[in-house]
Amino acid sequence: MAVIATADTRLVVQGITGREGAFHALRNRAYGTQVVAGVTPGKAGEDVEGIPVFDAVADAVDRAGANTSLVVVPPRFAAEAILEAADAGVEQIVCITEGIPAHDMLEVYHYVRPRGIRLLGPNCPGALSPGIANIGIVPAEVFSPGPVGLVSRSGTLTYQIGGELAAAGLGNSTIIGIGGDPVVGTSFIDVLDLFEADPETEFIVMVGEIGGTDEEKAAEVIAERITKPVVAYIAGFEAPPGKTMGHAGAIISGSSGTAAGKQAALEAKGVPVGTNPTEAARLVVERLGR
Amino acid sequence: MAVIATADTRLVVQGITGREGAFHALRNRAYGTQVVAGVTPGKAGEDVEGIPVFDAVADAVDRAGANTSLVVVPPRFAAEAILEAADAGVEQIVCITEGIPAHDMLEVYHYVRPRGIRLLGPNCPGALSPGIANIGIVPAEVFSPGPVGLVSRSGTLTYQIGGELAAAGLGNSTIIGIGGDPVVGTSFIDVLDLFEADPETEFIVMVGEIGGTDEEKAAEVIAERITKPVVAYIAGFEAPPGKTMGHAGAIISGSSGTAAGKQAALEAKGVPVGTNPTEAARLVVERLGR
Amino acid sequence: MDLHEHQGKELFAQAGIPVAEGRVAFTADEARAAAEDLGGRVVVKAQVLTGGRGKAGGVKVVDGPGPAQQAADTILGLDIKGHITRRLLVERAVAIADEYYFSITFDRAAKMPLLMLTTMGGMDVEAVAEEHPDRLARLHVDPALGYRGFHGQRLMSMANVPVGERKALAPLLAALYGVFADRDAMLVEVNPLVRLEDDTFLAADAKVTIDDNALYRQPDVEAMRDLAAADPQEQAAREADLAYVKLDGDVGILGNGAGLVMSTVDVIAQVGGRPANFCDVGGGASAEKIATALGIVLSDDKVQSVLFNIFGGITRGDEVAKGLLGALEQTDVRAPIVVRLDGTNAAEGRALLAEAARPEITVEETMLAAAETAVRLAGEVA
Amino acid sequence: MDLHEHQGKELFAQAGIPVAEGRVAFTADEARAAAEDLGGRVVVKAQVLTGGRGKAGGVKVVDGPGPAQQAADTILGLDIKGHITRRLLVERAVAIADEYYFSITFDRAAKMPLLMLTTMGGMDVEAVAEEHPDRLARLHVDPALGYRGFHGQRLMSMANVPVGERKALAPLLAALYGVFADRDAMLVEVNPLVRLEDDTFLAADAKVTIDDNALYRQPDVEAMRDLAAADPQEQAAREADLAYVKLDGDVGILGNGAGLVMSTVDVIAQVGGRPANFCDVGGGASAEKIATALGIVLSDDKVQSVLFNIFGGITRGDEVAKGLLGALEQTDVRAPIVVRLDGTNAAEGRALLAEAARPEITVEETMLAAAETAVRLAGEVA
Repeated sequence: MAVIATADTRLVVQGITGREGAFHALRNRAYGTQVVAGVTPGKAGEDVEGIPVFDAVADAVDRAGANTSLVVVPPRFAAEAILEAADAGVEQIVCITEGIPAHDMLEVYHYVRPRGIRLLGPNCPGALSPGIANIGIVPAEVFSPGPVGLVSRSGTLTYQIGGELAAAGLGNSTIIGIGGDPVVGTSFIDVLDLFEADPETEFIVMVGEIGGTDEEKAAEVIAERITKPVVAYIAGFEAPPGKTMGHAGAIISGSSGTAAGKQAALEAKGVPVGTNPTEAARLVVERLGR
Repeated sequence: MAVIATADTRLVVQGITGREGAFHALRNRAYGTQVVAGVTPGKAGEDVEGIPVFDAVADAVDRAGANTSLVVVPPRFAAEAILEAADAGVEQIVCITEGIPAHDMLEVYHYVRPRGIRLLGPNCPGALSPGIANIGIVPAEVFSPGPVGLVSRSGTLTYQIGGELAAAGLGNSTIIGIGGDPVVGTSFIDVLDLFEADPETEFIVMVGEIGGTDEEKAAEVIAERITKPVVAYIAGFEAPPGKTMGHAGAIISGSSGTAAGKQAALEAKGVPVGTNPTEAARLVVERLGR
Repeated sequence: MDLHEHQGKELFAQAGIPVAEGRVAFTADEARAAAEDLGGRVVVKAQVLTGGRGKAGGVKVVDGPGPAQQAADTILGLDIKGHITRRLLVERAVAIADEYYFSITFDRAAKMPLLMLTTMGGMDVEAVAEEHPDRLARLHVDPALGYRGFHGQRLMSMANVPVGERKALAPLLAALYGVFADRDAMLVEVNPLVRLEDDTFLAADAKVTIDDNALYRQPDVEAMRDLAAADPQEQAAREADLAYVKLDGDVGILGNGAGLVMSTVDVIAQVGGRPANFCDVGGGASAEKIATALGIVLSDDKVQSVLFNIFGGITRGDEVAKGLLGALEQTDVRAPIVVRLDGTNAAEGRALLAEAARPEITVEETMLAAAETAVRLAGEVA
Repeated sequence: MDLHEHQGKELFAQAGIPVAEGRVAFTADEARAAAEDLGGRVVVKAQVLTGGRGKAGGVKVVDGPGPAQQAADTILGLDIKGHITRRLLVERAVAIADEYYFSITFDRAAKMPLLMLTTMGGMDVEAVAEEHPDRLARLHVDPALGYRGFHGQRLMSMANVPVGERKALAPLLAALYGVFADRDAMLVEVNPLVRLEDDTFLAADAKVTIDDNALYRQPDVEAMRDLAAADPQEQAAREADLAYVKLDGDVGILGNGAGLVMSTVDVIAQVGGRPANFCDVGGGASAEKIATALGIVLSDDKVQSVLFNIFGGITRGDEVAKGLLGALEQTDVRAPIVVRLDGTNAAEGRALLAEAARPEITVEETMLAAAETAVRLAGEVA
């Protein structure tokens, strides 16, 4: 059944008449995803190689039955595009856009979250369930169906790890990039819970990186309620220390946020951590015994 | 068990050092309600006849275990008081205040509703479960425990009908005033669902009035999913037609909103409607066969 | 509080919404001067707080000061649905290409502002809603989002506004929503919203209603109140923060809470009486406020008896009794008063009344009995 | 983007937050003139984009123009944690009664702004957090609510601000939050926030960081950028919308996406190499952007080999190859380039590279192999 990107996903692409929007809409459709509509204000009635274009997301919902939106619009307009999709009643929103102002995302997050609307991203590659549906920009040709659920904060690292697993003969149930921005709609914990409930997923790989405390919180949840085996990879062991943000940043983050700190937090809960993609893939292969 | 006002209700009174706030806090406590705290900024450390006063609702939650707030503050400050209570994590908020600007309440409604926080009012008398707890300004001495759940848009009409039922020997499970303002937090439908699920409630009386479409919507829901008998009373058959609000008001309300229209909608769904409080009480007595 | 067209347009202009240049005139001479000032073709429009002035002859397009004065002479004093025309708006006429309709209503059923837009404006929009419902676009704005660009895009798309016009119209819709939100409006209606021949848009009319509860933070709007248009008793009631409505009968009604007052009006009618007026003292009224309310109810000459119906929650029976007795001591009350007192501190209130033993006062136990007595007493006088 | 104290205070002053009167000075003469202008006792403060200037001797309180000039002479050129002091703020000294600390941080873990307040300001606040955690009040603001009066009341209550001072302090806290929200700040920190002897409050310092992604709508902040304080390569990268960081080794790193670039840095170190810098071209980079990025990476003299690590999603392999080949044709590339290309249109990209057959380019199949080759090539040169 997979998660997020499923056979029931009916995608509307916001910004479909843009270069990137058209490219990924068509690529996703070619992969087999139901791409039912696109939106560009003022272009209702047009189509992109047969995909109907509407003026508003609500029309895509009402007239084309869209239930998931893929936002591929420039950063200045992306937050409003997400809010439009949320207001129009789609269940899931995937936002690819990088560089959205952080305060815009605060507003978006606290709008969608209490209303139970799933937001993946922004600044994320979306979700791919190999052989089923691709809602995003993950280069699907690298991946094949299999038992490993993969979740990552980084787009390109997602592909990298997925590629390493594929080289080892391991496929994926769903590959999910949650995005690398300070405020993203879906956390590691949210995806861990989805994978835990997904019968297709037998094994979970979590790809984190320095900054924030999401990996540390995920470690707690894995110990508490995730019964499927998890392997992690963390990037940024050699990253230079970031610039300080006055005293306040140091007070609130304390010692958490470093790659070593995250590795320690995960290993303390029994989650093996690879320190480069190849090592992480090797750990998965060892655990799965294949 | 009753609803909203229960033995588990732990009340904080916002505006407790005001004249009305102190009066009703003490009256509710005297009735047996757990009044655990009051809030007035800058007066932390004081007390109102033994009820501790805090600077903020969050303190009343953290330190006195408050789970329900009674807002008795002037209209200019009431919306913010409700938001403070919601932010502080109380589960239920009862707002007595009349005259809150409608736009303030739009904001409040769309904050509390998606977050699952119950708001009763504003411009409402609160909730009384006779013999259990009184959270509001309902004159409790008029009412006694019994099987009739009573819900009303009007405070004084609530008392009137309750008094008529009492005169007929009928007591109440819970008496709930939802408030008469254009935007109130809890609808007839919300309360009908609560009464339907409440084992203490055997019979429901709904007291409506002209304006809006809440009674019409309630009629639909009663037909759909309320199995307990319902009697309604509507006020305003002789009310002069209101001033028109441009064309827009007429377009959006259509013919609904009149007392006769509401009566017809309810009777069409098998709900008997009294046209004055005495007649409504008589209908209840007939149906209950006591 | 309803605003006159010229007042609504003042709010529009402050928010950057284009309106025609105009002057307010209270006399025909002022209208002439305004027309002179503006030059060329002008429109003379009755400023009344009701609709339908066009059909009633309250709007005239004229050329120059003389005809403007004549038109003003005809329109001033005109009775439009019971409203006497006492002021005019003289505006420069504009070159209209198209007439649209746009409104923002406080939709209490949905608990959201409702936007409505149609390109079939100018005419009777209720008829458009009836006959061409697909041409009247409706869209709610979630207050947690506020108005966003996409609302306008969607609404214009639904209303089939030509794509080429949308860029010019969108900022007007946004600015009108700004007036609605920033000014605590319950209604902002523009009919017609006109497209000029140069493809810009302009608000050619303005119906704006402001939330009375928010006037404390809209002092410039409060200052616009047209005292001449208000009933003096309603004016006195508003100043005392009381809700008062005048009717046609002979029983004055005083109560606490809109619901109970409405119910009392119903019951008076059901027992064969006719209410002269009703006054809602609201919750928690003081003795002083009760006395003021009684004075306002009695200032209506048609009142032959007064029904005092109080079921107190936040309102306390002892305060009500004190207010009533205080009023009786200060003024000569010309009509009998029937009192029904229940709820918070009702026993204390009834005790005070019994102690005072004023002959003007009859105390009844139930609302129905009180209504019957009040109607009987009014009949005895008449 | 970090702001200098005087720039932060400019934003504060615009928002109505009291700050001491002051002048910016780039020379000792300007500092003298500023002191003359202000009169009386002044404070001369180094303006550097780092903390700890007090301990480093970057702040001096002096009487009159002469001593101000001397102080400026001492402070200008001072190296404070690697930042050379090139500008000063000369401020009128104020009569301090108490030093508080207040900050608003963009707390990414909670996804809410975090307010922090303590009456133990002025000193090392991290130490207060360690040693007296109960004295450092912390409160999150739900962005769906924004800052409300109750936030300030609660925070002042938690921090035990005397009740008598709260009325004066509350509007400052609100206004500082206004700066945070309206200016797209990631941090607003005031230490000390001083209570003056007349019981008013004043922001005596300002640490403000603005979200780079929002600078397009904060053009006056963007104009404040201190170009002298920035590395020229970082400056060039920012102008080309590239993320670039300088390190100490000899392998230049180019990649798409922060995660992959970070991982590449890790892997270079793990195979025994040392990165000279890294540049993230982000998602969907064009051929032109790729060429610009390569130029920036190579402009660092220490670079002996370049590792080009691309796993494309939105970035297309053919664009990357075109950019790389274009750069090679236009400029003389002095270091060998190792390319690893995977993902979207990677096959097309690899075909383009194979066709061009440039001797400077080595193509590797895996990230690990590419890292090993890049490190080996850098070693051969050195």
